[in-house]
Amino acid sequence: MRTYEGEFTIEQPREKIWAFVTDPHKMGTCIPDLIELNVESETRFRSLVKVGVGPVRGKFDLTSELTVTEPGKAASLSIRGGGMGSGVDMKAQMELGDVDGGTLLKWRCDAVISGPIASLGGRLIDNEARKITEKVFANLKNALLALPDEEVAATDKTADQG
Amino acid sequence: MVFPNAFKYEVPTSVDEAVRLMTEYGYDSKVLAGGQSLLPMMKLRIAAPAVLIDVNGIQDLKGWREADGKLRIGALVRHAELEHASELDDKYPLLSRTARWIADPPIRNRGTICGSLVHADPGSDWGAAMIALRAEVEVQGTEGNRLIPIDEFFVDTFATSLNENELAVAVHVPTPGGPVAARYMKLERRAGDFAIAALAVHIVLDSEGRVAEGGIGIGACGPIPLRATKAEEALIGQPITEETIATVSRLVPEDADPADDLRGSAAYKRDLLRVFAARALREIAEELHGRVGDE
Amino acid sequence: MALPQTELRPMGKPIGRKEDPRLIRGKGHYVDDVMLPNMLYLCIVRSPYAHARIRRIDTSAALAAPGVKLVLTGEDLAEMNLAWMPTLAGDQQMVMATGKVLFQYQEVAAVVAETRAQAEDAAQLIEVDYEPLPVVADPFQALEPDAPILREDKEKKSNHIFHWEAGDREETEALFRDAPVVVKQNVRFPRVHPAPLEPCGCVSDWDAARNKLTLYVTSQAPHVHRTVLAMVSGLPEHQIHVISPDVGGGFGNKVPVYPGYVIATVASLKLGVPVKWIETRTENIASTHFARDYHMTAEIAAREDGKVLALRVKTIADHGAFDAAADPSKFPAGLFSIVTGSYDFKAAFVEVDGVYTNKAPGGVAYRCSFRVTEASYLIERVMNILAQRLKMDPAELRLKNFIRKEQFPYHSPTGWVYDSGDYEKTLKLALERIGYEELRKEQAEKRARGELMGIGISTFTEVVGAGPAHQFDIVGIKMFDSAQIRFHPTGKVIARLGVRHQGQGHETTFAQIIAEELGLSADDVLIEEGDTDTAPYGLGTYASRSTPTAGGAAALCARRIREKARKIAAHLLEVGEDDVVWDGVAFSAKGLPGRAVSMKDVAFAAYTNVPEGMEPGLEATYYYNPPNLTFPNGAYIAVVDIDKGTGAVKVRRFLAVDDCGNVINPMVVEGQVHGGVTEGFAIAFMQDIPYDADGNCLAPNLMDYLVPTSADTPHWETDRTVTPSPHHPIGAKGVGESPNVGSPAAFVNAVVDALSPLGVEHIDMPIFPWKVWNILREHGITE
Amino acid sequence: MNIRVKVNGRLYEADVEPRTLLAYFLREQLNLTGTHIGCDTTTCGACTVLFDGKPIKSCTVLAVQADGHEVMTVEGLESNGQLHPLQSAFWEDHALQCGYCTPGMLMAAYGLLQTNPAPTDVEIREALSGNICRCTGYMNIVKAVQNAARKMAGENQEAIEEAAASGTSTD
Repeated sequence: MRTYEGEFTIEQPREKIWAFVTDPHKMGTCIPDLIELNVESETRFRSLVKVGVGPVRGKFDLTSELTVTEPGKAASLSIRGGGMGSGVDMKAQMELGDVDGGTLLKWRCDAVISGPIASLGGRLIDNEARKITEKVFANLKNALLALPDEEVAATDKTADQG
Repeated sequence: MVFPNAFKYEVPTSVDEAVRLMTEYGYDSKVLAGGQSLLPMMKLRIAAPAVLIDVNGIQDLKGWREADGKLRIGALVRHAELEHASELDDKYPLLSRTARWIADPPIRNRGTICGSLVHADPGSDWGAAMIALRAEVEVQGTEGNRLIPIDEFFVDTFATSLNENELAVAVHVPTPGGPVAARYMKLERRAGDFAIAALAVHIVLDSEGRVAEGGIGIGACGPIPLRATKAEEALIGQPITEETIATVSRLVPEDADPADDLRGSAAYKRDLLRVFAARALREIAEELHGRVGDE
Repeated sequence: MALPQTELRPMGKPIGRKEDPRLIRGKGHYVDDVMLPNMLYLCIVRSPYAHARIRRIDTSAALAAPGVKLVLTGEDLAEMNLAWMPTLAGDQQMVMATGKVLFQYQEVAAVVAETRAQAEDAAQLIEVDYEPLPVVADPFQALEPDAPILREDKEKKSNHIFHWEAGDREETEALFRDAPVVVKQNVRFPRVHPAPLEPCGCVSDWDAARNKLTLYVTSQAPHVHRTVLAMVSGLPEHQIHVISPDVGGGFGNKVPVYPGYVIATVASLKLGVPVKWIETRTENIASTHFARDYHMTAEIAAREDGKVLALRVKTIADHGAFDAAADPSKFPAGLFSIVTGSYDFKAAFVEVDGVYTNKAPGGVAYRCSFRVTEASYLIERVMNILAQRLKMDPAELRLKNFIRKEQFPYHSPTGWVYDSGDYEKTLKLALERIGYEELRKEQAEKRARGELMGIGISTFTEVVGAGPAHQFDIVGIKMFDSAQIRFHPTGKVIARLGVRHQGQGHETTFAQIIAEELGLSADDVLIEEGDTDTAPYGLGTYASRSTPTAGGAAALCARRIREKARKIAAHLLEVGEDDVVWDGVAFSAKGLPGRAVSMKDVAFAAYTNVPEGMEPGLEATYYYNPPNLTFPNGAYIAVVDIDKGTGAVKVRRFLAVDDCGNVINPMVVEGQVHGGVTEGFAIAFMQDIPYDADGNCLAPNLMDYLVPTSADTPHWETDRTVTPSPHHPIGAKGVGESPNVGSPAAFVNAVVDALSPLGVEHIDMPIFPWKVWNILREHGITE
Repeated sequence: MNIRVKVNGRLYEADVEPRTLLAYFLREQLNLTGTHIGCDTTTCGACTVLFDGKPIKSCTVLAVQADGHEVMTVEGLESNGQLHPLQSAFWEDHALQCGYCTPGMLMAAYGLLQTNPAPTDVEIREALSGNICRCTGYMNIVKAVQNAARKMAGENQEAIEEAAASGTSTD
């Protein structure tokens, strides 16, 4: 098992971030090199992903399941699937916290890669798995940063109304 | 798996045609030169390009020539050709010294220098050597040719700064302007294996016996082949004395970025680089001066 | 053509091999060379997970793919009651997974298609939905009370497979209590793989019209394979014809029956055409059987003068997902109890516990008689540690403790009866030939200069040639072996044996034995093995057993023929049977010089002119049940230099002095020693199959499972002593495995010897440069 | 795709799928099964053949790439029913056991002796380092290559002497 982790702060309210990360339509698009996204339910999405490290090229078919651990605060995303005769199992945990001027998102991902890719790519798989995971959260961060303020307002409003 | 996936096979006879095909097929295609890295990956089906563009029939990519202060090595020059090109040993000793360490003789008869560079395996022997030589990779795309300095060529593991439709057509190695010596140092787990760590050292002396050009390339100790920048700075302009050797060899590992793996710990690999640097410089000094300088 | 072997009395001569002319022309006939009309190809889908439940397998896309004729899963086999098969160790093993997978690369589904490429294409289209389960990759973790239970098919609620012990616990404990010196060491013998150059494979050909299954298979034991196949498939044994054609090396890897053979056979039975399955190298290393993986702890109790008293050994044996060890039924830990080696211990007590883990099943005896390598390595390692503690020369310690020549037959404290040996003579020859004293002087000088040089000795004793049938059986079949010899009328011979060589040169050496016994030349004798329809039943070639068992059978079978020949000779010579003298090449009449008939004359007469009342023809079959095992031994010495900068070890010299009893063909014996020492060298310095905590096999191919090349391999020196086996018909003992058994300890002892001034007593194999560097670094030694 | 390839001096025309590896083409389409396959990572060298005179691993070249080229396999070593000196040396010196690596080993050694007729032991070991043997420990292989080199030098010498005797130029 490989563990990767990181954190970043977004100048947005926690509720809004929470709404984003628990929305399969939105979270799904943060997966890098996405070919196809199929949202199967409010907590479940299936994605076809292009995997490419130089000549190593193939597709991974991944099913992701979102679980809320603590509403508004902590959720986990389990990603399972595979391709090229190999298996991928990841459990990403996200925790939101209020900080000055925004929200701190801490993430930690335990990844298990099984099969020929793990066996053959001993020299590089760790680097790649880390990069892909980091890219998911970099994409998430960028997507959150790019959230339009109107929507913030709208979301806030919706929240207020509720 | 022992059979590659089915693919479309294209055999261009000119660079232009190859570039056109690469443009047409884009991401789905891979260029096949020596094939000694690509085909094994295809056999295991961890690489599965839809189109193979076999450039082996392009005459322009064969052979080497010296011109304009450079040795231009065509993209189809095989490792074994440089290994046995004794006529190049005087001016470009690092070429045969590196070539003989690559994989094994049958693979060297087929694999190419440029193919190896473009494959961009961090353990690539040529990567470290070309860094030491301050080579440039000549690439051709639809917009024409450009030269990519080797330091800008490697981007990441298996990734180069080539555009998707650019073909590496040659590698250029500067012709040295003085007495030259070089060493390629490598430790393997088994003959023909990728390096545990490798170091390429290329030295050109000035008229006073000081290092005019000093290139040190590090292999298998990072996501890409690396340059020992600090060590080079400490080397250039100096005579090769015990003191220089001590300083330079101590600095070499500072630019390395190795990882712990089955081949050994990062600390071990760093120390190997230090040992290699000292051994290489000592041998070079003995070759150029008959002994290590005592200044 | 070159190298005709026409000389008579060929025993002991270095004659050229009879199998070579076809092999050097590329005209060998290996399993993958079998090309039959309408043949289809099988590709196996394997699990990427080491432990996972299978929720669903979708084969629809694969079935629709071009060229696909059949797709099989574990469920399909379960319907036929073939999802599981027995292992040679009495366990059962999944042919294809049902319910869950237990190791990475386990067989999950199979595709049969018109071409190999199509089968591989379709295999990629099979979708398996796995639910990963917690992985147990470490045998100690497997024994923890809270460890997940891997084998749900077993009644037992733990991952423990067996406990086995030998020797006398109480006497051993008593000796340890009072011993002035005790040394103890944990030693791991890494997980290695025989990796013969030809991977395993088969062509299974069911002919419905003839009601016969022909299985061409990479088999070291074709008769056993046929019996197991009959038991598994329910096909009557006489309708199964197993042919083991040329075999490209085995080293134990080709003893077991693998799932691929069964799947190919099921496919052929279903489709009515031949089906070929050839495993890839990755499949070979990652799924067919590994060897060793023993975690051992040894203690020696000794007197201060170095005389050993008792040995105590505890071992955890990692068998992977299924106990598929190729061990005789009564010996779950093989012949590991040979661990007292060449030394006269008063008492010993040995325990072994087998454990299941989520790793590939095994383990086979890799160029070894059932765990003898682990035992030899262990004792040779700890004897060296004892010498080091007592500051004694390791040669001197050995000489002090050897079983003496006059003690044979020697009853070992763990129950073996050693047949013969002269350990002192063998070691002394080795010491003299290597120049031991000079080397020690050189080492002292080098140490003074800070250089690292080491000398390692291993004086091992093996136990091979299983076996006496009352003690040894495999799946109930007694371990004897057989030969059948038939004279043709013109005096030429065909001999068929129940063993199956894989490079050992039986076509030559058994021809030499038979020719020697019958007064012929080796060229007069054709040896045929590997065909169950023609050869007499035998247990196969492994465990260095061919010469001790089939070699004995060949000699005794020839003697049986000679007895009949004597009667015919008497008839031809017109003398009484008692007046016939056999001089090794001809029969002559006693006291009548010049009156002689050759075996050729006798053979002709057997078909044309037999005495009245005698059955015509000249042939015999002999099933040889050896009275005891044989005990080859040797003294090996390695000399190494260590590069302080890199930690790399260079083997400067290596001498192997072997005593394998009488030698049939010294050239072949020397070749066996060269090859075996090279494998020992690889094990000492390069080989391991590591798994990560997720159960990923990290060395599943020849890029990471390191096999030495010509450029890595040192120069080997050989010599020998000859102490014939007193009970073997030709006094031979077998040699194929000695160099692999005896050499790892010599290499490791040499490296440890080089580092001993630093207080180093042990380094686990494989000794990669980084391990040595770590030690040097710890002690502040650097270049 | 149609290819024309000369194998052991004989021209073959064949239709091959582009993904067919040369080793499989030789074995399964031309029935030249002397070329063996022992791994899937271009490591073992059992499939070594000469490609335009140089040893290569035929499991890592596409059959279509042989179009217009010359290939020599172990089956091409013998000429006029006479074993090549390398073959007879391997036999004499017990340089093979199971025989599986032997064809590749012979071709790699052949390639070496073409360019280096009198190699040292170290040069032989280096030249054969892409060919794995699991049986012999290489000792007798090195010995056999030396033996063959001597035989071939002797043959050349004989040829020179014969030519000299018959008055023709050997230039």
